[in-house]
Parts: sequence; structure tokens; C-alpha cells
Amino acid sequence: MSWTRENRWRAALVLAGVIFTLAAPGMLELFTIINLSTAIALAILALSLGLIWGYGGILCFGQTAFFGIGAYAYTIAAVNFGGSSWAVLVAILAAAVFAAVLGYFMFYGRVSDVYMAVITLTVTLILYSLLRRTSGPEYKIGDALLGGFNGVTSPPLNLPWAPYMPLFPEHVFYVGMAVLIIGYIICAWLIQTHFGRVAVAIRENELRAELIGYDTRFYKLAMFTIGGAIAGAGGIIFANGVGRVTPDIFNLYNSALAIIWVIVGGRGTLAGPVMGAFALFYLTSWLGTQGVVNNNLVLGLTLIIFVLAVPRGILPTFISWWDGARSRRAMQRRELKVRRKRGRRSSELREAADEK
Amino acid sequence: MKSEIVVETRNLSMHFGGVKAVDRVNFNLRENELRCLIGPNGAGKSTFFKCLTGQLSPTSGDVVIRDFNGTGRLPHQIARLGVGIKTQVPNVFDGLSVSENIWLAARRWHGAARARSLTSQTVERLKLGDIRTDPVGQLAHGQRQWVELGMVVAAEPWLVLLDEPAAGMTHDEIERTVEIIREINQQATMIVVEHDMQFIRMISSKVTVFHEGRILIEDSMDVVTADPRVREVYLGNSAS
Amino acid sequence: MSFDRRTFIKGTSLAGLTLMAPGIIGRAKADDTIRLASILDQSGGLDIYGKPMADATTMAVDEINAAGGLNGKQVELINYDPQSNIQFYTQYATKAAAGDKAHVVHAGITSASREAIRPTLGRFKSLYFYNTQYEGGVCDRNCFCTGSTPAQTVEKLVPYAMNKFGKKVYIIAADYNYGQITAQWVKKYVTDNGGEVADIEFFPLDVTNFGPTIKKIQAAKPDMVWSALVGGAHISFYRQYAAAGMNKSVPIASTTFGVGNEHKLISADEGDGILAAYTYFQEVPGDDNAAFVKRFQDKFGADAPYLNELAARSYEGIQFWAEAVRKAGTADRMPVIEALESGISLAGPSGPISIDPKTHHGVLNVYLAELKDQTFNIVETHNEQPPSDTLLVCDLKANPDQAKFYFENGLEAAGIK
Amino acid sequence: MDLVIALALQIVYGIASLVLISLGLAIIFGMMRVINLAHGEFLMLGGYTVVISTNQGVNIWFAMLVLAPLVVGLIGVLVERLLIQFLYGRMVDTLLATWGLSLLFVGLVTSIFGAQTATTISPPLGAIQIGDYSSSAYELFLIGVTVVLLLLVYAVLKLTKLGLVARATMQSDDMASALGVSTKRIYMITFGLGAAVSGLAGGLLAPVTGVLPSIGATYIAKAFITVISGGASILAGTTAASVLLGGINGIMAFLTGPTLGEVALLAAAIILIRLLPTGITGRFFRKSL
Repeated sequence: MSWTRENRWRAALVLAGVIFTLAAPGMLELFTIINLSTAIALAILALSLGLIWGYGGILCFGQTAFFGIGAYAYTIAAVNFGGSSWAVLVAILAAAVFAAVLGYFMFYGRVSDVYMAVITLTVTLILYSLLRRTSGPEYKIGDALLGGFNGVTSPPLNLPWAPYMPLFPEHVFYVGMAVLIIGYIICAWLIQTHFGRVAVAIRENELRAELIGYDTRFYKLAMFTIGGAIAGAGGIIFANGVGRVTPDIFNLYNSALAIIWVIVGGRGTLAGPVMGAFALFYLTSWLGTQGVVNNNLVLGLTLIIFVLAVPRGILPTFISWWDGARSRRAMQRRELKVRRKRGRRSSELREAADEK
Repeated sequence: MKSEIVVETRNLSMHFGGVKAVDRVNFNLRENELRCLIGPNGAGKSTFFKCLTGQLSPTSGDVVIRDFNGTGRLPHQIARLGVGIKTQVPNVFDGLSVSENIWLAARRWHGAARARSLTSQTVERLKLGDIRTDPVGQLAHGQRQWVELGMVVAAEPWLVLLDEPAAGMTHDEIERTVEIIREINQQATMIVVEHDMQFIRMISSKVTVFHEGRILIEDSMDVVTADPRVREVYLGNSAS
Repeated sequence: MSFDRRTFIKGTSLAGLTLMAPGIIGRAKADDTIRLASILDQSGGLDIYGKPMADATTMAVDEINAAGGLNGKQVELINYDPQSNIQFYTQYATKAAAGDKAHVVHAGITSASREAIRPTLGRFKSLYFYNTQYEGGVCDRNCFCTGSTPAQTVEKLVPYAMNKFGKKVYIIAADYNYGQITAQWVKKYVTDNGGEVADIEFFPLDVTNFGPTIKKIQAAKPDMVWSALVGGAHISFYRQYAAAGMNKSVPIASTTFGVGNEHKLISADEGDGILAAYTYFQEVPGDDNAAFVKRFQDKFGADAPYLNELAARSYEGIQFWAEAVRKAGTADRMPVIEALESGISLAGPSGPISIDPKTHHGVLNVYLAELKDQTFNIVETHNEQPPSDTLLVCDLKANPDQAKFYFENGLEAAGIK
Repeated sequence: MDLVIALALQIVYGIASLVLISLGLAIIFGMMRVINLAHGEFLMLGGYTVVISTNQGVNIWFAMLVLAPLVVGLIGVLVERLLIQFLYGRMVDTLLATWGLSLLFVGLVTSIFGAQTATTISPPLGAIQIGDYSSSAYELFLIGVTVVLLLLVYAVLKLTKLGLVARATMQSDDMASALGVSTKRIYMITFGLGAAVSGLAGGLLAPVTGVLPSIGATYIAKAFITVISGGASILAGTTAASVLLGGINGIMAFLTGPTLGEVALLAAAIILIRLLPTGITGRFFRKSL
């Protein structure tokens, strides 16, 4: 990894994250720290989607499926094992395996982008409905009752060497920040490896990547699986932050929310989605404390305005503004692209006509 | 001097619904040959090309590349035989820079160091040095075509398949492209799909003429242009 | 295996992860008001329950303040809307307890939300009131459950309904803990009263097509149908049941019909004859209740929702807590808990209410009612019924330091399953 | 025997209601590749139209069959003009926008009409007797309406100039523009049509299920699963998936109970998506509409 401009920014960000983590107890109130765990969990989910969608070009509308599977697998395993160390591994593995299986069917089945979005969403909704139907006492995995609609209470994390000494909610904050920062570093490293650059190339032009000999299916699958594993790790933090997992984790609202963080924060960046998650979390959180306007109304309107006015997301827009010259060039590039797209489309049409 | 046959199709057919875009084509290509495929619009040459490169899976018949049965394989599997492919619409990575584009092709085959040197060599060779850090999406059409050629070359293929490499180019650009193609041909066997007669004359190679999904005639450019059937096909079908 | 975080509060400092004393010292809230936090879903799917509860909460606090507050202090209502999203429950509960330093938190509709926040409130020593009818089984000294539990209402309604309709009962229930447990209690009391259960069916909460079940009911030919259906989607059942002409031949009894304002959402024709049992109906007789209903309707005007058990419990839960604060002379947690356990009682709109000190559940009047023209007519009143189900498993007097949720809610103790 | 007939009728009804709740989504997705997350709210708005207008004294049949599709269709056109039209080709942004729209509608309706609405409309037509069993005659009516609706949409797509142009537009808007067709108008009409069908469905179901601002959420998952299982063809896909999923659901619900009935439906959907990732019509009946 070389010290490019981007990497200097990334290093600064990581440093800021570390400083924030260490300074938080002195700066913030206890409840803020505890409540941050949930926001951090969501940010990890956003990061995973930012990776596979922003860099892998895979529009997964069901990233919460892996997040939720991580949370559920963690909870069930922790209840059964009586400690969290194995449960953490089980959770990440379960999420990764599920992503790998789903990804295998989609990528090796050559499913188109639109269908990929809808299939991942559908699978998530299926999980949602299935888990809501497990309230009977017969739905039990080991010692863990699935609890249906009401969900399961998640046992807290513990340190690997002290299985019967659970962490306090405020300590989960540290674990969460560590996962987020390490996850961010992994993602930032990954996109600069040969693997990551091929993934980006596939996002740019899948056919060309194939024509120079890359098996794009494999790369997408690997990316998808890694994303699933990171989301699963986020799920563990989420289960700890909320203290409970319920099927609602898989509902449409949350699935859509994940996409929205990435769009609001900026696709094609890693920090953007993370910021998007934090921003929207605090917006919705704040909305719940004002009793004037209907929350759905405000949130809905905000999103619509966002789509129309800031379609590129906060971070890219900010970077453009920060670096004026760059932004002018980017603008030219966009124009050219559009022009070329038009040209390409008409030549494709010609080609189509050619075949018939 | 008869060299080895490296590309062969046997009764290759590709049907779209009821339309026989390629109809039982038997085609042979020998090592180090430079072959142009021509024909009017709808003759089936592009479909044929896509069957060769794995972009389409033929309805029936076989594609054999060296000893490898390439029928119904995926593009990356064909590419991994050492085949360089350039499609009709410029397929490049718009968001990446010129050298990144070429690096990705070189890196598929070589370690990091070799890939780097191969990249700079290729950039040199195609005279793309001035624009090497520019995003490909910003470049002019002709330059994008060359970047794509660069990606083909950087992989050091022994067989190169080009679909309309000169489409949309200015006269000067075409001349430059012809030069590049001649240069590539020194190390690789080539198939070039083209309908610009001028361009083919400049390359001066053996020509296969497609018509209605079949091979109409296969000979040198002079013979082909003199052939009355070819004239009829071209005058009759592309009256513009 | 069961442990909870409270057990580990004291004295566990973890190597490398010890938190510095958070900056809350010196920022403790000024003590000139008493802070009451309310966390109820006022948007999202649960708002049909949360809205009336929130309205009743507002009214209770306003009335307390209008009457001069508690012990000379005003009550500050801190209102949170978790938007039917469980993660916000944990958030707001933490904020209310650790941030706002609320003296009491009245919160939660679903059992999931209650179980998400109960440990948090326990940990931060914030007194917790849960004012919703639920499946029973919470056994936590810090937590007071003022809503009715299945045994309270089911025990009374089953014999009345069987007497009126017949002995063969077909049970349909919502497929979640509350529905499952209620169905078991219904089954128990039906059998105890010499009746027969034809079948029990559970319905996922989003089911809207009850056709196959209606056919099964027709095939089973029961004397009555017992409904423990819950939520907006399940209202479809009553419509479809009536549309198939069944409401005329096989009547319905329920302890869940009405709390989602079902009786207003279906027509008079569809609903006439349905039997229900709650610890409160808007139609409960008496001047206290008439005045309460009038005050509520005056306050919220034409938009005032029907006052159901949830709303009344929210109102009375706050009034009851206020009574304890007055008695304790302070809003501090332990004195208030002790006051609540001391057997104080309050004449609320629903009648006299008190807290059973063993379970911290309400001792409440139970009303049986029959629906006619979208209005419940009270047909029987049972005074001051104890939470007999939770009593089977929970004794906080003997064992005050527990903070548990007995999921199976004494079903086992009652000899079921 | 009576039971078999009554049950068969019930299953057909289950299938018809699946078709009803999915068709609007299928039209908009199939023809425009727009994933409309506000679909459930279109159904909800249809329901509200019926409830409110009948409470105002409008004839219920008129409210269901004319007003609901008209009002929601107009809302659809409005939405397309004000929002969707700026987002063509930006699938993800459309997703985001329609999701925002869905929240907005729920919020608006809640703010205006409250969290619950007094719905006093009950299914008209009364009950019919099949031996020992009785069914709602309204269910029969709904089955009939569904069949007519399918035929109607088929006719529009297959026979009218609008349908032809719409299909061409969906193939490639350049081509249609070259033919001198206003693509804008076509998209607008298609979106309006999809919304109108959803409105009609919501209106028809209102007497059976009642309406709440959040009722859309109970429909959307099923509608999505049906459309995806069905695949690209709007009519054949939706119908085939509804028959399959609705049939399985109905039979299992009767044999084992509603919970397993729903589980069976979802399991069938998973298997289907596994075997046919592009839906039933991605594999079979490809040429169909």
C-alpha cells in the first residue's frame, strides 16, 4: 500500500477513529457511549455494503440478511456455548457461508443486476417471515428458543480468557470501534491489492475483465463473501448493542436503510457509507424525541430531496467541493461519459440490428 | 510453407429464434496468419466472432483453438488460452487510468514486477505515454480503441481477435492502427473483423467474406474484390 | 444458562478495558423537577397501540402538574418515539436512565421491547413501569407491570362464554409468545370447566387471508371460537368470518378483541355478539370513569381514540406511581418501590387498583362485555383479580433480588404441558 | 365433497388475491425495471380511497371499481412526473426515492387520518352456501374481477397501440424515440397504469382486510416474492407464481395450519429462486407477456 493522497486521508481517518475511541470516555456521557454501539454496528454494515457495492459493483439489497444472520448465529451460539468466543467465530462464518452460497447461485447463475438486487431483497424478506414464524416452543436450536416475533435475548460478549465475565455495554463500544476500524483497514487494503483492483475493474466493465482472462464470477463471489463476513461481524455488535435480536432486523425498512446509508454517504468510498450510517442513525434517533411531525413524513421527504439534490452522496460531493480543480475535471469526464454512452448505445443498436 | 491450423470451426451454427445468424461455418486459420473477416451488415461476422470469443454459446458445431475445444466456453476461459480479444464497442475500464487498464491485463499473466515493466513497455509501444494517468473515460474515441489494443497486447497473446478495430477513427488514426496491427502480427496469429474495405486493403491480408451466415469466398483481397458475387452482395445489400 | 448484566455490575473491572469515570459527574440533572420518561411507538406499525397510550400518558402528567405536581415539584414528561423499531428502545431507555436520569420510565408495548430495555433500566436503577397487557411472567423488583395477564381475564371469560355458547371451543391465536401462551391458558380453563378444545391454530401476524381456517372451523362445528388474534392484519378475520355468515352461527369470545380498536374498525353487523374481557373498557360504569372519558375527549377533541385497556393502564400506571411518590415523599427509586409494595391502592377509572407485592403486577377489576353496535356492554364485573398466572412462578417478597422473565409463565406450574 | 369444493374455491381465492396484490408491482417492474418500494402504499391508498369515499356516501362498487384505480392512478402519474422521471436509468436512486415515498405516504396518511381509521365497510354480497360450508360471495366476486383484470391488462399490452409502443419502449427507448414516440408519455402512462392496478387491488381488498396506514407492509413482501418467482413476464409470471405459491399456501394452511402454510409458501419461493434464478418465466413461457 503506497502513500497516495487517498491513503493519507485514510490513515488520518483511522487515527481519528483511534483517538476518538480512546478519548470517548472523557468526552462523552456514559449513555452516549453505550448507545454508540448500535450506531457502530450499523456503520459496520454500511462499510460492508460500501465495499461490495461501491467497489465490487454488486448491488445487494439484502445486506441486512448477513448482518441479521450474524446477530442470530451469535446469539444462538452464545446461548449454547455459554461464552462468546466461539459464538463470534460461528457468527462470522455463518454469515460468510450464507453469502457464499447465495452468491454462488447468483453469480454462477448469471443473474442480471436488477434481479440480483431483488433476489437478495426477497431472500432477506423470506428470512424475516420465516423467523417471525418461530414463536412456538418447538423452534429451538440447542438451548436457544428462537422466540419468533419477540426474538431472543443476546448474551453479552466476554473476553476470550474470561468466559463468565461478560462485558458491560460501554465496553462493547470499544469492541465495536475496534471491529469498525480494523474492518475499514481491511477494506482499504483489499481494494488496493490485485484482487481489489480486479474487482473494481469488473465493476467498471465486466466483459472486458473477462476478455483479459479474469473469471469475474469468482471475484464477485469472493467479494460478496467477504462483505457477508464483515456484515456478520457487525451483526454481533448489533446484538450486543440492542441486547436482543428480533426478526425485524431482516425487514424491508432495514434492508432499504443500508442502501440509503451508502447512497447518502457516497458510493465508491469506504468512509462515506460509514458516515451515512451515523448521520441517518442520529437523524432517526432525534426524530423520535420530537413529537411535532410524523417521523415517517420527515424521513421520507429527506430521502426524496436527497435523491434529487445530492445524488452523489455527501462525501464525494464534499471532496469535489474541497478540490475544485479536480471537480471541474470530473465534471468534464461525466459529460464525456454521457456523450459516449449515447454513442455506445446507438452502436449497440446497430450491432443488434446487424445480428438480425 | 504450411503451418499448423490453430483455429478451426466445424459446422458452427448460431440461431436466434428462427434467424440463422451463423449457419454451418467451417473455418480454418493457420499459425501466424492475419485474416480479415468481411461482409455486409447482418452477414454474421460479428456473431461468428462472438462464438469464437465465448461471448455467445453456439447453437451447434464446434470451435477448436489449438487442441482445446472452445465450444460454449466463457470469455475468460478463451482468454486464458493466450487469446487477446478486442470487441467492437470499446470495452475499457472507464473509471481507471490508461496504465491501470493495461496493468490489469498484464497482471493477469505475470507477477507484480513483470506486470509493471510490461505495462510501461506497452504504453511506450502504443505511444500512450502522454495520457497514461488520465482516466480512460476522458479520452477520445480513437485513444480508447488504442488503450483496448494495449490491453490485448500487454497479455502477450499468441492469437489476437479484433472486432472492427478502426471503427469511428479518423484517417490518421486508422493509419496508426494499421501500423499497430502489423506489429502485433509479427508475434501473433490474428483475425480482424472489419467492413471498411479501405482499411483491409491497407492491411493487405487474406480475406474471408461472410454472407447470410455462411462463408461466401475466401481469398486474397484482389480476388475477392473482383468476384462478381461479392460485388453483388455489397452493392445489393449496402446500397448506401 | 442464564445470567444478566446486573449481576456483574459491581466490582468487575476488566483488564485493559476499564472505562475512565464518564464525564457525567457534575452534570447530574438539577433536582427541581421529577422526570418521567415515556417510550411508546407513536409511528410505524405499532402506532395503533402506542398513540392512545401516549395520549393517556400526556393527560396523566398534565393532570398531575395542574394539581400542583408531586411533593411540590413539577413532573417533566420526556417523550420518546422508538418508531416501532426495537433498536431505538434500547437507545432511548439508556438515554432516559443514564442521560436524563429519569425517576421513572413508563415504556414498552411488545414483550420484545420490554425485554430489550428491562436490563438497561435495572442496571441504571431507573424505576420501570410496563403498562401493557401481556403474557405474564416478568419477575423483577425494579419493574411494575400494570397490564392484565392472560389468566386474569381468560379465567373469567371462559366459563361465562361456555355457559352462554356451549362447550366445544375452537381456538385461534396470533403466532407469537403472547398468543401462544394465551391459547394455552384458554385450553386449560376450557378443560377445567368441562369443555372440549376442537383445535388450536396460530396465525403469523401478517396473515390477512383466513379463508382456509374458516372452512376448518365449519368442518369442526364448534360451539364457539376463541380469538387471541392481534394486530391490524388480523382484523381481517372478523370481516371474513362475518362475510362467510359464520358470526351468526358460531359466536366469538376474545381477550384481545378491542385493544386494537377492532370493534370500531369492523361494522356493527360484523361485530355484534362478540364477547370480550378486559380490565378496562371505555364503557365501564361509574362517575370516575365517566369524568375520565370526558376529560380525555375534551383534551383530544374529535380525534380522541377509543379508550382501551392500554390507554387506561398508561394513565393509571402514572397516577399510581404518583400516588407512591406522594406516599414516599420523594421520587427516589427505593422509597417509591417500597411505597408501591406497601399495598397502597388507587381509585382509578377502571376501579380500585393495587399492586401485588409478590409479583409487582396489578390487582385489577376484570370486566366481561358483549359488543352491540360497536359499543361494549358490561355484562359481568369481577373485582380486584390477582395476577394468578405470574403468582405461580414469582415471589419477590421471598426473593427480591431476581430480575427474570419466566418465559413459560407458570404454564408448567399450572400443570399445562 | 362439499369440503373439496369449498376448499378448492378457497385456494383459487388465495391465488387470486396474490395476483391482485402483485400485478401492479409486476407491471411497473416488468416494463420499466423500476423497483417500486411504495407499492404497498399504493395498495393502502386504494383502500383509503374506498373507505373514505364510502363513508362520504359514495356507492361502494363505484368507489372500488372506479374511484380507487382512478385516484391511485393519478397519484402514480403525479409521482412519475414529480419524481421518477428524473431517475430513469438510475435504478438505485429510484429505489431510494420510492422508499422515501413509501415512508412519506404512511406519514401523510397517519397525520391526516390518524393511526387507525374507522372503516365500517364490510364485504358486500353476503354469504353463499356450499352444503355444510359457507363462503363469502365477495370472494367469488374477487376471483372474477382478478380474471377480468388479467384479461384487460393482456388486451392492453397485446392489442392496443399503447401496449405495443410501451413494449417497444421497454426494449429500447432509442428505438421508440426514433419511431417518433414520446417515451416520456409512455413511461408516465405505464407507471400510472401500474399504480391504478395497485389502487384497484387495494380498494377491492379493503372490505376484506380493512385499512391502516401501515397495511402496505403486510403486502409488500408477498408481492415481491411473487413477482420475483414469476420472472420477467408480467402476466404469465405473476399468474404462474401466484398459482404455485398460492396453491401451496392454501393446501398447506388447510392441512397443517396457517403458520406452516406460510412457511411452505416461503420455502417454495426459496427453492424456486434457487432452481430458476430469473423466475418461472425466465425459463419457461419466455415469449409470453
